[in-house]
Amino acid sequence: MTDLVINWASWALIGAGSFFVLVGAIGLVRMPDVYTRMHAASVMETLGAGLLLIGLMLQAGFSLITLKLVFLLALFFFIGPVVSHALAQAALHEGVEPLLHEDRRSRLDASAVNEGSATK
Amino acid sequence: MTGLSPEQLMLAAMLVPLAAAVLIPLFHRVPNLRECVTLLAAAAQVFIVWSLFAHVQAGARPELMAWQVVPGLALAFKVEPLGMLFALVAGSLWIVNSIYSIGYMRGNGEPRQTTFYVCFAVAIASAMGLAFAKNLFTLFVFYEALTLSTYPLVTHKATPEAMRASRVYLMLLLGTSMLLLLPAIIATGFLAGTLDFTPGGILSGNVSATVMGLLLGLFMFGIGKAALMPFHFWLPAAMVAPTPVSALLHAVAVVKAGAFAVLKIVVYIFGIETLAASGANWWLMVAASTTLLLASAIAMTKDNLKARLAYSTVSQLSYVVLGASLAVSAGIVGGAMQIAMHALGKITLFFCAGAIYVATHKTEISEMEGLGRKMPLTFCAFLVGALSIIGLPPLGGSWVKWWLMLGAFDAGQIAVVFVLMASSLLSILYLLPVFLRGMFTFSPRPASVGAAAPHGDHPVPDGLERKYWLVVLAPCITAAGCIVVFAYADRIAAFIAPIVTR
Amino acid sequence: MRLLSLGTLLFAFWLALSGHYTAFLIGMGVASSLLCALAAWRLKVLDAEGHPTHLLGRAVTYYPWLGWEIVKSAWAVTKIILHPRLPISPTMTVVVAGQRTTAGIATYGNSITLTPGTITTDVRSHRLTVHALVREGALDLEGGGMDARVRKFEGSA
Amino acid sequence: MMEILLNAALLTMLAIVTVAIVGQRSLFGVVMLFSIYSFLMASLFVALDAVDVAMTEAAVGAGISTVLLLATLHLTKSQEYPKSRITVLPLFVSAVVGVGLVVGTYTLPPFGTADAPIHKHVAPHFLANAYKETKSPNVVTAVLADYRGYDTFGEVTVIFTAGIGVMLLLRGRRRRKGETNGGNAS
Amino acid sequence: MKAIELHLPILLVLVPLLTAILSAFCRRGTAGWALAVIGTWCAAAVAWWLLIKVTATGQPISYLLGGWQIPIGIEYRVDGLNAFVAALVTSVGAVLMPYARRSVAHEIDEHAQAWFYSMYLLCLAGLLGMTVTADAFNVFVFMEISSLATYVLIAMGRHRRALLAAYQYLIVGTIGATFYVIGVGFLYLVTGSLNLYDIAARLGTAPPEFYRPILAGLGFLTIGICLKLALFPLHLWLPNAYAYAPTVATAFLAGTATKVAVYLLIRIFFSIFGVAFTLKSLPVPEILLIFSIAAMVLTSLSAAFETNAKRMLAYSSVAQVGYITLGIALANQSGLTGGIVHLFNHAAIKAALFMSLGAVLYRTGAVDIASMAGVGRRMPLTMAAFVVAGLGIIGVPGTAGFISKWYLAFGSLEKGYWPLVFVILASSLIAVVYIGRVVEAAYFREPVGPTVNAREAPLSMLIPLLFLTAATIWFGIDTRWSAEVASGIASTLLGGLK
Amino acid sequence: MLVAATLAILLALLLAIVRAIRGPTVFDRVLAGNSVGTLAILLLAVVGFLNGRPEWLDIGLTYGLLNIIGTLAVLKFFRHGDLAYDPSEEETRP
Amino acid sequence: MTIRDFIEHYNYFITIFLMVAGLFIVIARGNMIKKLIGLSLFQTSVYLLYITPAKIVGGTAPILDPVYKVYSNPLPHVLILTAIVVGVAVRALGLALVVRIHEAYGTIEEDEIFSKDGEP
Amino acid sequence: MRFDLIPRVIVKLILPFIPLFALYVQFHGEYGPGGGFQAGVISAGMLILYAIVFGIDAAKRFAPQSVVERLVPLGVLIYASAGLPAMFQGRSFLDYGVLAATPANGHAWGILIVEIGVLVTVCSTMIAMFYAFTERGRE
Ligand code: NA
Ligand code: NA
Repeated sequence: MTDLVINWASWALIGAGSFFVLVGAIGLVRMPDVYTRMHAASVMETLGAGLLLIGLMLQAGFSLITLKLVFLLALFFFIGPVVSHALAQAALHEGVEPLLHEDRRSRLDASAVNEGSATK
Repeated sequence: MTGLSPEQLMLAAMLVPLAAAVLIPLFHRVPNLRECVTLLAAAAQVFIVWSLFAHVQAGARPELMAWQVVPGLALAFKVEPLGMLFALVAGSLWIVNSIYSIGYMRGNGEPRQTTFYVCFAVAIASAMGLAFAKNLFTLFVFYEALTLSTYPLVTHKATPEAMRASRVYLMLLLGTSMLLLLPAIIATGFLAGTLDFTPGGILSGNVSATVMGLLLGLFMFGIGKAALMPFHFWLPAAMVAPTPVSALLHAVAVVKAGAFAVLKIVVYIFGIETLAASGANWWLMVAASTTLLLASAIAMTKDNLKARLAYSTVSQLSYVVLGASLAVSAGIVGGAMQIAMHALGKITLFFCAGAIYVATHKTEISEMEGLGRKMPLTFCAFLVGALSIIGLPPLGGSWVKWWLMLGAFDAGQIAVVFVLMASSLLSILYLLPVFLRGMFTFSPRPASVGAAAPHGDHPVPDGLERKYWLVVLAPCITAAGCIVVFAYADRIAAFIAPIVTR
Repeated sequence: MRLLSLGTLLFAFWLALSGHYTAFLIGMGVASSLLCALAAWRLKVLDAEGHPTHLLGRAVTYYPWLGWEIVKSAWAVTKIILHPRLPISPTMTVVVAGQRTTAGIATYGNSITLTPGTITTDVRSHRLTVHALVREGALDLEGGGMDARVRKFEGSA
Repeated sequence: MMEILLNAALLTMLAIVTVAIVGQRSLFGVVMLFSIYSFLMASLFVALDAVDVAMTEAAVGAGISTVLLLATLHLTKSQEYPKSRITVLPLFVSAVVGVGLVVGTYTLPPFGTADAPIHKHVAPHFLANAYKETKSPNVVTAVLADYRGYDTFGEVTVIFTAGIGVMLLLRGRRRRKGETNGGNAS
Repeated sequence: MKAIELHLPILLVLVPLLTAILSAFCRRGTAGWALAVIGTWCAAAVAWWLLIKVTATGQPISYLLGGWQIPIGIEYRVDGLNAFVAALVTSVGAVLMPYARRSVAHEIDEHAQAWFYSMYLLCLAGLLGMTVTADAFNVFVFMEISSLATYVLIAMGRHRRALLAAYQYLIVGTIGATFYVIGVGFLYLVTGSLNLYDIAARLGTAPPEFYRPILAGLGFLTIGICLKLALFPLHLWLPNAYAYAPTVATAFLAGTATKVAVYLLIRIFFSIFGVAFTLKSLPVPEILLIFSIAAMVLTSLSAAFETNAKRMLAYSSVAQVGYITLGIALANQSGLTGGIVHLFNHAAIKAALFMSLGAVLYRTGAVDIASMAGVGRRMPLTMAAFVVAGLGIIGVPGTAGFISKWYLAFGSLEKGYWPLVFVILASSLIAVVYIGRVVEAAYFREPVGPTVNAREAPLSMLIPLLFLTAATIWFGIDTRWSAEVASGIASTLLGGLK
Repeated sequence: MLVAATLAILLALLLAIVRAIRGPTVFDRVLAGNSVGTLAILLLAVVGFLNGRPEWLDIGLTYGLLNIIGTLAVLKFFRHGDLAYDPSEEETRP
Repeated sequence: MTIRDFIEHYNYFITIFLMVAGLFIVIARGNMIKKLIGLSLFQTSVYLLYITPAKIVGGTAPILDPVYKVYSNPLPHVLILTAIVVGVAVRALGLALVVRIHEAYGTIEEDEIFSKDGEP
Repeated sequence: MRFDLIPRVIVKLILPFIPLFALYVQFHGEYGPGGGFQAGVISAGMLILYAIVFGIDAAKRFAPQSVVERLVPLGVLIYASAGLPAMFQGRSFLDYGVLAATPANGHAWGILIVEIGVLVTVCSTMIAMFYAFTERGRE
């Protein structure tokens, strides 16, 4: 009975993960600029990958494989944002202007404008 | 005659000049000693070749198997009359030429004399190897060695003109030998299975008449040193070299090596009977006759004395080829005799030309009007040499014409007789004027002795022949030789004849 | 101390990876863990930043919360992506990080980036520049909810 | 069936990426696409049951190559390259090679069959005896380090050669005008 | 002694390899040089030992690496042909080594010298590995060792073009090696084996549907190797590579690298595919013949028009490779003997030529023909060596070059290709032009520039140079270790596969 | 379900490749490349289960680690134009 | 050619396409870095020529496990492992050369370099 | 506050795990995918990552260039050393059978030594190349 539940849950998680992976990839293509695409990609890397891996963990049961999946997940979890951050930072540094609906970077104080790193 | 065996003499004949070539550079800084080495070696050489001659005449046929390079390809030596004759000529004339060279080189203050003597000695050694070659491969090795060792001599002056001439010299000689002679040798080896010089030839029964003709063409034109037209121009081009070199080329070794190779190949590779039977010799006769007449005609147009002599050589060499092409024994004897006779005659002429150049720095015949009265000995020697070449008795050259005529009749080639006569006439026309101009003045202007020469030269001083006695002595010796050999011609003929009459 | 704890952690990692528990391999595991811990020490990464043992306890509560945040925002971004008109309103803003330590600031910045819809683009002193997919996301962050959570995780609140 | 499909899908993507690389003129774009190419290739190797190869390809393609290419891009300060003229010769040569390959491969056994000659000779010995003879269940490791250990020795030597070579080329002092700095070559 | 004899085949490769490794630890150029001398001379001793042993017994020596039986493991198999090539390669290196010290010290920065020697030794080890191995894939590995080392050696030249040449060679060489791998792949796919002799045996029984893969394999192997051996028109990488590489590298590579590639071609044509398959039912020999002739004539002409003496010799090398492949294409006793013996003769001759240019470079700093004016009088022995070796290239009788041409011409006649004789000799004649140009400049022009004060090359350079020059003459007269051995090899190659 | 996951990942891969090809900026390509890496790891994991050999997650971990190094190298490169740039140098500057 | 033939040899066709494309880049492009990448593509695709036939459908990786009976052929894997390493060695050396060429010539375009050196 | 704070903190966190993973790959090469080469690349990757985040000088302090450059040949030497003992016993080069009491054990040891040789050479070569390339730009 528990096996069955776990199995179903696992399939559900894998299915959901696949869905989010696909959504992220669609976003990657649909979004208008690099920054917004990053948000889409992060859907893929966080929720998509996370659910998929958790689903696989349930498949694997309590074994070393599960532990390896955990490591993989941890890797995504720690490194994913670092890469995204570095990417955004580098893009801004290179002068790739984001398409902005609103720029609130100067909201804390006026002097911060010059300090901001968005423009060269 | 000596305690040395024929084999040892033969080895000595090749090694003595080589040893001289090694020793000469050691005395680079002491010219007198250096020339001593040359002269000693040359004197030894004369002794050696005549000693060897004595053995050969007595019937000895010494052999030397030096080395088998690869199966079927050996450096081997054997003395037979034809080679002995060539060795005699080259070995004897070396000393004469050396004496003359010393006078010439010093008289002109030429640079690079050491190189000159070294190359000369190597050339003599190569000529000896060539003369004693037992097979085509050995012949070819020394043929090329001769080309290469004389190349530096031709470039001696190192002027742009000399460079150009030496390029022609090298490319033509190497070119013909590698593109025509070597394929012929390879084909011969392939077809006959051997390269040894064999009495009666090695091709008989192995090849068709067509191939025989083709091979003959490859051989005859491939031996560029025989200067068969159109591969003759290296010879006039090489005239830029100093006169001793010209003498070496025309008389002592180079062209004689070509003529010798022609005879040797016809006699020992083709075999005169085989050649005559195949009929392949016919076109060679035509080619030789053409060269003969055409070169004589060109010689007449040359004002430069050495150029004229050069074309004369081209023409005279064709006598040898013509003799060979007759493919009868008298022709061969005549050709062989021509090697010796022409050598003596032509070396005389060149020595004279060089003497004139050393004494007066004149090269053009038109400049020499009246010079004969300043240098009577020189011009007399010139006359003797010229008459020998023309073929008048009592000079050595006359026998050549005799034997060739005989050969032409034997072969039934009456046309050749007329060619020979025409050529004699032509040679009179281009050689005698030189003497005449020297002795007599034909210029419309009163060009008295001591007056300005036509080209504004300084007046020719007196006592030239005393001052440059070395360069005058040499032609006198050789001119005397021309007369002496007339008496010995029958012995030469007797010596050669056995190779073609078995 | 950190060396030892890192060594132990690494050895645990080894055991988890290995799956072949022969004496040789376990020995190698011990040696390797020690070697790596020493290397880490020589690389000078064994400090509070690089090996934050003290945060371990509070991580148990923080990360599940963050996970739920990720799910919520991911769903929000998904809806936007799949929406035919792609209703985005990209906004850039600056938020103040109230954490004391660099590890805390890094955790905050990372958490912002981890939640789909917002990315930390720059860290200057205690100010984080953030790019948000929609304006609401930026405003949420400006509200400081997550900042407080991270401060609590760090132990400064 | 899934195996074949996966294989075909990855191959197709590889082809797409390759076409993109041919056309790409931004060198960074090329480098990124090349890195993607390596990842796809590595995944394909996994799909083809060549796990060691996959791991190596990933390590090389995604790791070393990218870093070295980037370093080179930086040192040569090049980002874009000019449009090349289209010449017939390269197309012709490539086409000839392609035809040769098609000729060569077309009569080979189809994909995935077990009765190809390579599965009948030599390889069965490895699979049957590797564990017995070398105590290594990973037959690839056994063959690599033992049966064909000499090849691997050569391979290490290749790396060594390349390493010394790169150092010889780059460690020396730069020969440039006005250079006073002797460089840090010892 | 017995213990060493057992390991001769592997020692041949291992000795240079280990000395290369040790040399990489060194920082001093002298230490590197000492190791290079040890490595090369030991390898040469081993190679000659092997050659003598193999020719004495007539049996190939097999060495099973790792003790694994074939075709499971990798085998070294030394027979007359590859022992001959190994002896040739190591001998060139051995003669070059005393010369190398001054030359390398002159051309390579002090800090790089030990690594340079390491590269040289790796190149040597790679070439030897390619030579003695009987494993198709192992050939590739060692091919790459030698190639990578070669690229670096070339790039060490002082002129910036050396870098470009090295890059171009890297591209071409890698394409060649990859083609080779493709070819090996095809053979592997149809036989399941990598051992050359096992492949040869299994090719005989391959089913007919594998005919086309085998054909493709042959094609890719041939093109790949021909890229490496710089067969016209795949030679474009070579002239610059040889012209701008450091002298020692050029002399070594010119003497050895293309030779080993030629060896490989012979091995593949004759030992794997067999005369029956390659040379009778396919127009391979005819195609090879055409390209060989083109190489002999066209690249000789290129050499004749070249102004840089090193480049000139490089073009000449391409032409000479044409002679060797011509011998392969003739595929009869005399022709193959000629090809193999030219492999040997050209190695000695060309190494001597490049070494004499290197000595000139050492003293005057330039080897443009124009700048070599008068050098013959300043460096008489060096240039005398050049002239003699030049005569060898021309193929003047009495030099080693003549022997090769003699056999090749004979082979052509045996095959009935008599016009080929003229082509062979015409190409020699072009050699007269290019050698003559250097000779003219060196002897008959007045010295200019640095030549005016140049002295004769140092003894350490001169002695190896004169030694090789003497070898040029020696092997033109005594052919027991060249033509005789080559002839035996040729009959083995032809005889075993009738 | 694993098959479905595989298909989804393959499709996602295709889309990521499209982005990598279309660019337009370098950063789009970097992003796409990073996504391809992530997807490849997921694919490995899923295929491992599909083929019954999930031990190969080691390969995935390797991919992950190297992907990071590669991507960070690219970004470092863009941020500082130099892989060897040392941040501490920045600090010591006035 | 039937569709079945095509599918059965699909691996080969794509492999050949990749090789040809790589070779084309090497020959046709003048940028030295691009050339090297083309060379790498060419080499990498050759790996497939070996790895593809090693696969047996229904088999698994050649890591022995009592559960499985059919394994893919390990020998090509080993060969290609070596080839990959060789490939990366060549690439590294090539790139080092490109760096030096850039220092010497100021460009890495072959056309420009040839025009600077005044010869093809 | 230093630059690049987020990468620095996170890289510090995961850095020690990378070489451990590499060593895991190294020593489990007989059981799973990977071996000396992959381990070498991964551990070199660690140092490159470190250099990227913390600067090349810090990396060189940890792994001095001269040491790294000497490790390159050392690895090859280690490899060869696994093959030499057999030669002294009259067996072929690289016959590992002599390394232990039973041939199979000997082969296992041989593989281990050989893989270590590969690791050393690969890792040091990659780092040396990285150093060489990066220092070229900084002169
Ligand atoms: Na985010
Ligand atoms: Na492994």
